[in-house]
Amino acid sequence: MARTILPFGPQHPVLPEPLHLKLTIEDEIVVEALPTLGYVHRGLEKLCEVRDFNQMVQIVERVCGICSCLHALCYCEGIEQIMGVEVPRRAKYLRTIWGELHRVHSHLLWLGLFADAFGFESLFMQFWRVRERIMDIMEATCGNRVVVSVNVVGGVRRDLSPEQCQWIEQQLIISEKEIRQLQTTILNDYTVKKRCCGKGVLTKEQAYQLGAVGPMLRGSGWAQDARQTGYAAFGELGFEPIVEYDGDSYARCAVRFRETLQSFDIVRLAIARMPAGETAANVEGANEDDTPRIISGNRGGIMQSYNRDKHHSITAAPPPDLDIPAGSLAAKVKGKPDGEAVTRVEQPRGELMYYLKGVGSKNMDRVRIRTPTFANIPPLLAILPGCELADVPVIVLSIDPCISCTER
Amino acid sequence: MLDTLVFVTVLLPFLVAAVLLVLREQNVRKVILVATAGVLALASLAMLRGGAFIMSPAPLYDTLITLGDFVILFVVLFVGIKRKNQIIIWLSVAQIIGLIILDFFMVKEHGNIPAFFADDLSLVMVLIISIVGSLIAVYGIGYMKEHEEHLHLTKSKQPQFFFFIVLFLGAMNGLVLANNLLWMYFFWECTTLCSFMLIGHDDTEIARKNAERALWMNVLGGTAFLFGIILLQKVVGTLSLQEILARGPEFAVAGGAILVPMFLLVFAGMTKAAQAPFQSWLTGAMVAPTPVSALLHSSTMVKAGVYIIVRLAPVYAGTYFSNFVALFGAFVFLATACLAAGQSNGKKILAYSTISNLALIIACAGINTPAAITAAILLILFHAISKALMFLCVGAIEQKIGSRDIEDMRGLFAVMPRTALVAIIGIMTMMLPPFGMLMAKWMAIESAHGQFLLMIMLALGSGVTVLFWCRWAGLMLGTPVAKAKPEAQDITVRAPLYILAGLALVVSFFSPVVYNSLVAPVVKMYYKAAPYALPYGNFDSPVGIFLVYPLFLLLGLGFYFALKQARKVTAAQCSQPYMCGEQQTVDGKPGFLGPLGLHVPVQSGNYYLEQFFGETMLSKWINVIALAVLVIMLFGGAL
Amino acid sequence: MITKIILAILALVAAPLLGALITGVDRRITAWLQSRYGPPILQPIYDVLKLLGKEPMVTNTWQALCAYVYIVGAALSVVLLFTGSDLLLIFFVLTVGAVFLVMGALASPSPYSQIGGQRELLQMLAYEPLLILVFAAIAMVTGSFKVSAVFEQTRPLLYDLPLMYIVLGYALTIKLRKSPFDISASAHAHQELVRGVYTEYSGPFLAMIEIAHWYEVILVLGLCALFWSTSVVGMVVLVAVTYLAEIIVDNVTARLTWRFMLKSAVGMGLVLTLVNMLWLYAQ
Amino acid sequence: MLGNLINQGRIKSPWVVHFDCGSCNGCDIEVLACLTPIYDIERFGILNIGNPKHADVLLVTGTVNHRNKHVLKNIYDQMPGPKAVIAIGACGCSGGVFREAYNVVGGVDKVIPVDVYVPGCPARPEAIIDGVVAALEKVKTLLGMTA
Amino acid sequence: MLETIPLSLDEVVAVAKEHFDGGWRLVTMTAVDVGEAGFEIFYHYDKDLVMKHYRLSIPKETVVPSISPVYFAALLVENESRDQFGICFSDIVLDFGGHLYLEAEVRAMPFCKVSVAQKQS
Amino acid sequence: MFNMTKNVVANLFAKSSTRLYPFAVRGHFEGFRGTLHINIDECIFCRTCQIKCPSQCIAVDNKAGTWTCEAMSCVYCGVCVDVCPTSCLSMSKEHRQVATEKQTMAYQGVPKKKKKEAAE
Repeated sequence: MARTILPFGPQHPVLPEPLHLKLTIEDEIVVEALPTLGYVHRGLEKLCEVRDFNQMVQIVERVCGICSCLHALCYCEGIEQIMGVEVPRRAKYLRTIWGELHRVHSHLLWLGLFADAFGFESLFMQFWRVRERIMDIMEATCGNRVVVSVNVVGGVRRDLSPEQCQWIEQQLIISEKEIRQLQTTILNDYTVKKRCCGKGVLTKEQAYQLGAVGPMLRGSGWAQDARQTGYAAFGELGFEPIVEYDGDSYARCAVRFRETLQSFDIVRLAIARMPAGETAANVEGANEDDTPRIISGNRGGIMQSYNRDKHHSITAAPPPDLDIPAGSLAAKVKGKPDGEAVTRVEQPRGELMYYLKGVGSKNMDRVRIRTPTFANIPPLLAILPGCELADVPVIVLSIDPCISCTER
Repeated sequence: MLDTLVFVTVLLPFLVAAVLLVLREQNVRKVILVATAGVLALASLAMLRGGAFIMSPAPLYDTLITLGDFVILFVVLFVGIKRKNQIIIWLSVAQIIGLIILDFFMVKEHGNIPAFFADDLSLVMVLIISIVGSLIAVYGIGYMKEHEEHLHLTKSKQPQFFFFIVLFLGAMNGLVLANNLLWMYFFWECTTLCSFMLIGHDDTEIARKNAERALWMNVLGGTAFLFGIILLQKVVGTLSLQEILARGPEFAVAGGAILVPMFLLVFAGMTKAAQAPFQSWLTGAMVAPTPVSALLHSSTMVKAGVYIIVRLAPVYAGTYFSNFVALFGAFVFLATACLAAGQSNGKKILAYSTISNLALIIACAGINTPAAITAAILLILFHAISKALMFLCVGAIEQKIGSRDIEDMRGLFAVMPRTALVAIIGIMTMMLPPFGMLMAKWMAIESAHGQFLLMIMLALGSGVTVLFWCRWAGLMLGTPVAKAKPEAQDITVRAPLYILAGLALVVSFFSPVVYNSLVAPVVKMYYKAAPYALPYGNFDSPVGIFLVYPLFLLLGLGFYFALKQARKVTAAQCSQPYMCGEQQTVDGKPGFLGPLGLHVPVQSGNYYLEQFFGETMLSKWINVIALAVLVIMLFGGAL
Repeated sequence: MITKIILAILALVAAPLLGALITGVDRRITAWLQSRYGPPILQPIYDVLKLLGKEPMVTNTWQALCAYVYIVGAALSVVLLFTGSDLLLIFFVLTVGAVFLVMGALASPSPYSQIGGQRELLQMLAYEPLLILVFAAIAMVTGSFKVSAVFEQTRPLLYDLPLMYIVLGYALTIKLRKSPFDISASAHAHQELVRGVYTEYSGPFLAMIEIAHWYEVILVLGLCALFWSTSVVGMVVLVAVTYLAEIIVDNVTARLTWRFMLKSAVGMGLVLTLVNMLWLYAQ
Repeated sequence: MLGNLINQGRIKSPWVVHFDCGSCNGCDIEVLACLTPIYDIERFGILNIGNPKHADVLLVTGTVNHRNKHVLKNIYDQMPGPKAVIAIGACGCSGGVFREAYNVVGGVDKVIPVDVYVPGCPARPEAIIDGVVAALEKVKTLLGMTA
Repeated sequence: MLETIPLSLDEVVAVAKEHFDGGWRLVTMTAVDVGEAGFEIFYHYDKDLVMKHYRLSIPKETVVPSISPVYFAALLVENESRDQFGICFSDIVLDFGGHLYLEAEVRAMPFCKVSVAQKQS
Repeated sequence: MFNMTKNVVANLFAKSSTRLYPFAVRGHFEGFRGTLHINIDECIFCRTCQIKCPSQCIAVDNKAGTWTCEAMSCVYCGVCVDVCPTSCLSMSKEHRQVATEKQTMAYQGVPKKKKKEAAE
């Protein structure tokens, strides 16, 4: 039987990102798939050795431009855990809101790209049109469309005014209506189902054994979502993961579609329950008091000695409340991180894990990022063989690959 | 004069063959072969000039023929016993008994029937056999030399090989010129025997096995032929083909009894033309050296099968039986085209495509209108030229690259540009307008118009045909090298290639002339109507029009212009192929930088659509359906 | 004869321009359907002009040859259509172009172009029988394969062959590579094959292919027009409606796989043809 | 005359190919967003063609690293002239925030000549449109066309 | 503070097998350079959102048995550690040989502290 | 299919959603982090922005009184604006214009003597 060897990527219009797959196909049936990574590898974990731990927030945001907010969130939670910082409640809710908005925009983006992967261009256009509303919300509330830079160690940098909250809710209502119009198409259209159902089936056992995470795992019937661990405000909001049971591309699509709608509800709930906090103006007031919101380790010699005294008790007890100035969105962070922490948050693509290690200097000793796509690549390699070439984009996209996450 | 010509075309090859069998000197053999080829070609042309004729040789020959019949049958029986093949034994015994009955009890007045008779159909066949066949025989000289070098034979088997090849040419000429069906039967069995011996020529395990299969299937056909003529003798009372044809219309009206012998003869033709369910012998025969495949198994011997079917078409015209022949042909056309699409072995593709085209000819015979018969005759002619060309190309390629798999012919243009070009010309003449094959196919499809079932199968079949030809032609071009060095080749190999390629183009160009002088008379003779008018040399009928010369002119001009443009491209404008940005050429082999930093040379494969065109799966169904159609045909005929 | 020559020249010159405009309108309407503003109507012409000005780049010289033969085949088939020639002949001449397009694609070692070529062959395998069947059905009604015979009809073919018109539409979707059958090459390149059969053609050679595509659009629409041969208004309306439907279908379907295409094209085509023929016999 | 028409075509029909050269996806997604209804760069005749052999403009996002630098060069080499390169985002322009990382070579201009720099992190779709327009202006001056 | 369970070199595969059979998911592995003392490799397992962390301390240039035959998913992270720290794993299912991410021109083992010192100097 | 048909036909008759940038520019949102500006007269050359900048694209020379920023490396995080003690840094709402050459923002100011220690 004649075989064709196809270099799939790194420059390929279906993959917005450089990933190279050496596909061996027979009559368009994939018999072997071998990946090459490293086209996006920058080595940014290493940058923790030359940037201080506050600057690393901006660096880890740029691990991935789609879910930047959640990277920063995960990192900050880790540092806060090491340093024993209690984040203001309102900041937790704000983190939740922005995190979920990121999930919405990421899922809409994915739904569009997925539609494009099976050649449904107009559906791609429609999803991305809706997505622009979410991008507008980001831009209006965070100051940037994609990399929002709102998280800092100890809290958040921006606040939402009541008017903004109202406006967000309006936008969400419109968006939700528009998305629901597309629901029948993406979930029930004959041609779409023809292209998704039964493609790239990952069984329940496989999903667990191969370490799948996120919608990949939930699409195979496991109700596991890192949001259940209650990071940010999820502990107070209550959360039920969305599960589908077929394990194919369609199931993963359905999970993401339903999660999008679920995230709308979470955002609404979070806005409704958000504890009253002070406006951003007050925070700036804090600035005038010469108590900068971010206290980095990069201060004078006194600070350092102070920190050296304190670092034993970092994880011992909940920190005293007085670290949080009333009405502030960010806790004062004093000292330098010393200790280890593992934190997890649920990115749009799945569970994101950070391992952080500080040794009491302004630079972190080790930042280890395990991104969801990194975990989802082994399952991808397992489900690719046996599919048709035309289904390769569908299956590759069904894990929602984020190569820049994977390689960092 | 006529005597001489018939002698030259029929008997001379037998004599030359005998000489070749004992001759062991290479160069003398070469001279004799080339001379024989020349004489044959000239004789056939002279015969064409002479036109239709009837001839009875001395009665002595009748006796010789009868003797020859028995000799062949006993040889077959001997083979059957030696190989312990029950089928062959029983079939040859049946034939011996049948022949005894026929020869000694039924046919009393030997010699009353003219032995030879020729009309334009026969003459077209003689032309094909004598010109195309001779070219192949010449090609055989260079081919066999290299072939035996490959096999490292201690003792050359060429005398035996050329004995059968040249013998076959005579037998084939005799077959198409025969009027007495007993004579035809003798030549028929002759070709069977030649085919058997030549398939088994290399004497490998598989060759012996396939030769045996070919033998039993053809002996089955021979048996059908014999009993066909026995019945014919019984029903009609004569074995003169000419008389049967002349009285054709009255049989057609009468129907009934005549159709059973007709069925048997047509059945014999189908086995010879390797129609389903007997296609396996022809694909098996591809183990033989390529000149054999070209000569016996594509351009001439298998044509004997369709010749008899087309020949008898006027007899069964307008019957229920004829419709079934058409249906059968169309079905096999589609089915074997699909089988061809599923192959990567070049010779197997050619084999299946041969069967497919023969089936199309049979379908035309079954449609049985003047236009259809025109199509059939033109198909026989053009197919013989183009297919012989293709076979010879594959043979030459195989000797150079050591494979007959079309996957290995990727980028052949870089290795052997001349042969590759000739092969591409061959493929183009097989499938594109304005060349003869396609024109004939156009006639076939238009003549089928109104019979929708036929139409559907022809439509699907021609789609599949384009699929497998086109990808073959395309992949030979796939080379990054801008200019390639021409390959060295023996003149006896190259000349036939060039002459055949030239013939394919020129004869296509003169297709209106061919039609006017060769086809129209015979069609008019039997069907009392000419299907096409030829305004400005274009084929015109109420049903459709085929613009031969405008197409030649415009497409030719376009091609010339394209060629001129292509010549402008310089080597500097050549870039590496698109490989998603990872392209990398190592040692002149394009490829890409793959995982682990390794260079991966390009590798592409055609689609063989195992799912749709898988040989084992499909063959089973095809055989069942074909057999069913045959059975219905028989009972339809019996009714 | 003179009229035929004039028609031929008209076909040669006007057809690609009209085809370009139709392609431009197609892109504009597609944009509207997707709630976009869309490119100028003349965009296809700009594209081709630009491509003509690009540096020629090939992987081997065969591609240049094949691109030009492709356009010759396409142009010639339009000329034949306009001069009222034989339908099957038009089809076969069209095949010449298509075959050379594929050969050019196969002439490059790039796997994308190779697979594109293979897929294009499969597309041909799907639409060719359908077209022949449509032509056969037309011949059933008119008694001849000649285009001129269609124009001698007193009532539109659509009355007799409504289902065959659907079959024709099916075949044309495949021929024009519109979604859901943009399998061998996609107009917008977000496809697993990049540009499939076009991948290795570039610059002026791609321009030739684009122009050939314009000819094909006209040919295709001309074939549709045959179904309402009795009045010019009828033709225009039929063609416009058909093309609009084609664009909408293009926008509301996902790309399907070639396996599905083969099965459905042959299956659908045969069933519709048989039903239509039975109906014709019943009449 | 034909030359003028062709130049007209060059201005009206810049087909782009996008190569993600180690970007964080932010800019990539913004490039894709340009295609969508809100921005619709097809208004300018721009098609995201995906194949360097058909493209006139190369949009590069992201930092160049040691593995993808030859890919970038390969893609650039495969574009038939005349062609332009637009570096998008801080990373594409200079290496951005990752300049000091061990596997980063730097901006796109370390490997291929860049015609237009589009700053931003990530660059807004509007900025990308500006970038293409600027590239076209540059082409216009090169062709000696008056605006 | 991160609660970790110490692990010795010869237990690595057995522990992995035990967790695999027990329905645990391998979250990832983390390698950390602890200077003179060598490397620490963490094995993070997860079951129903409960995590277990195993800490394997090894001197430099120890060959660690790969758990990729048990957990296929470990292949990427083991190759990554090979790239970044030069930790050799025996019997990786698919061994990229230190070139998962890195080209030859990048200095080997960028994450090791020694190499940092070299780079800065 | 039919659902999508409804959708696309509705689009056909509705106004297109395209913003005709650059012919029609939509207003910017409040608080968008666009181009970085410095009021060099207010700058005390304390180097806080240089130290805090995650991208390290700002270079301040307190002796010569220069403030330079590699505009092409700026990641628009706004940290420098937040930390600037004199609020001389600001971000306008327009995105930075594209350029055909790499740009560096370089400002010459008068170094303020008394704040010099603070910067260190």
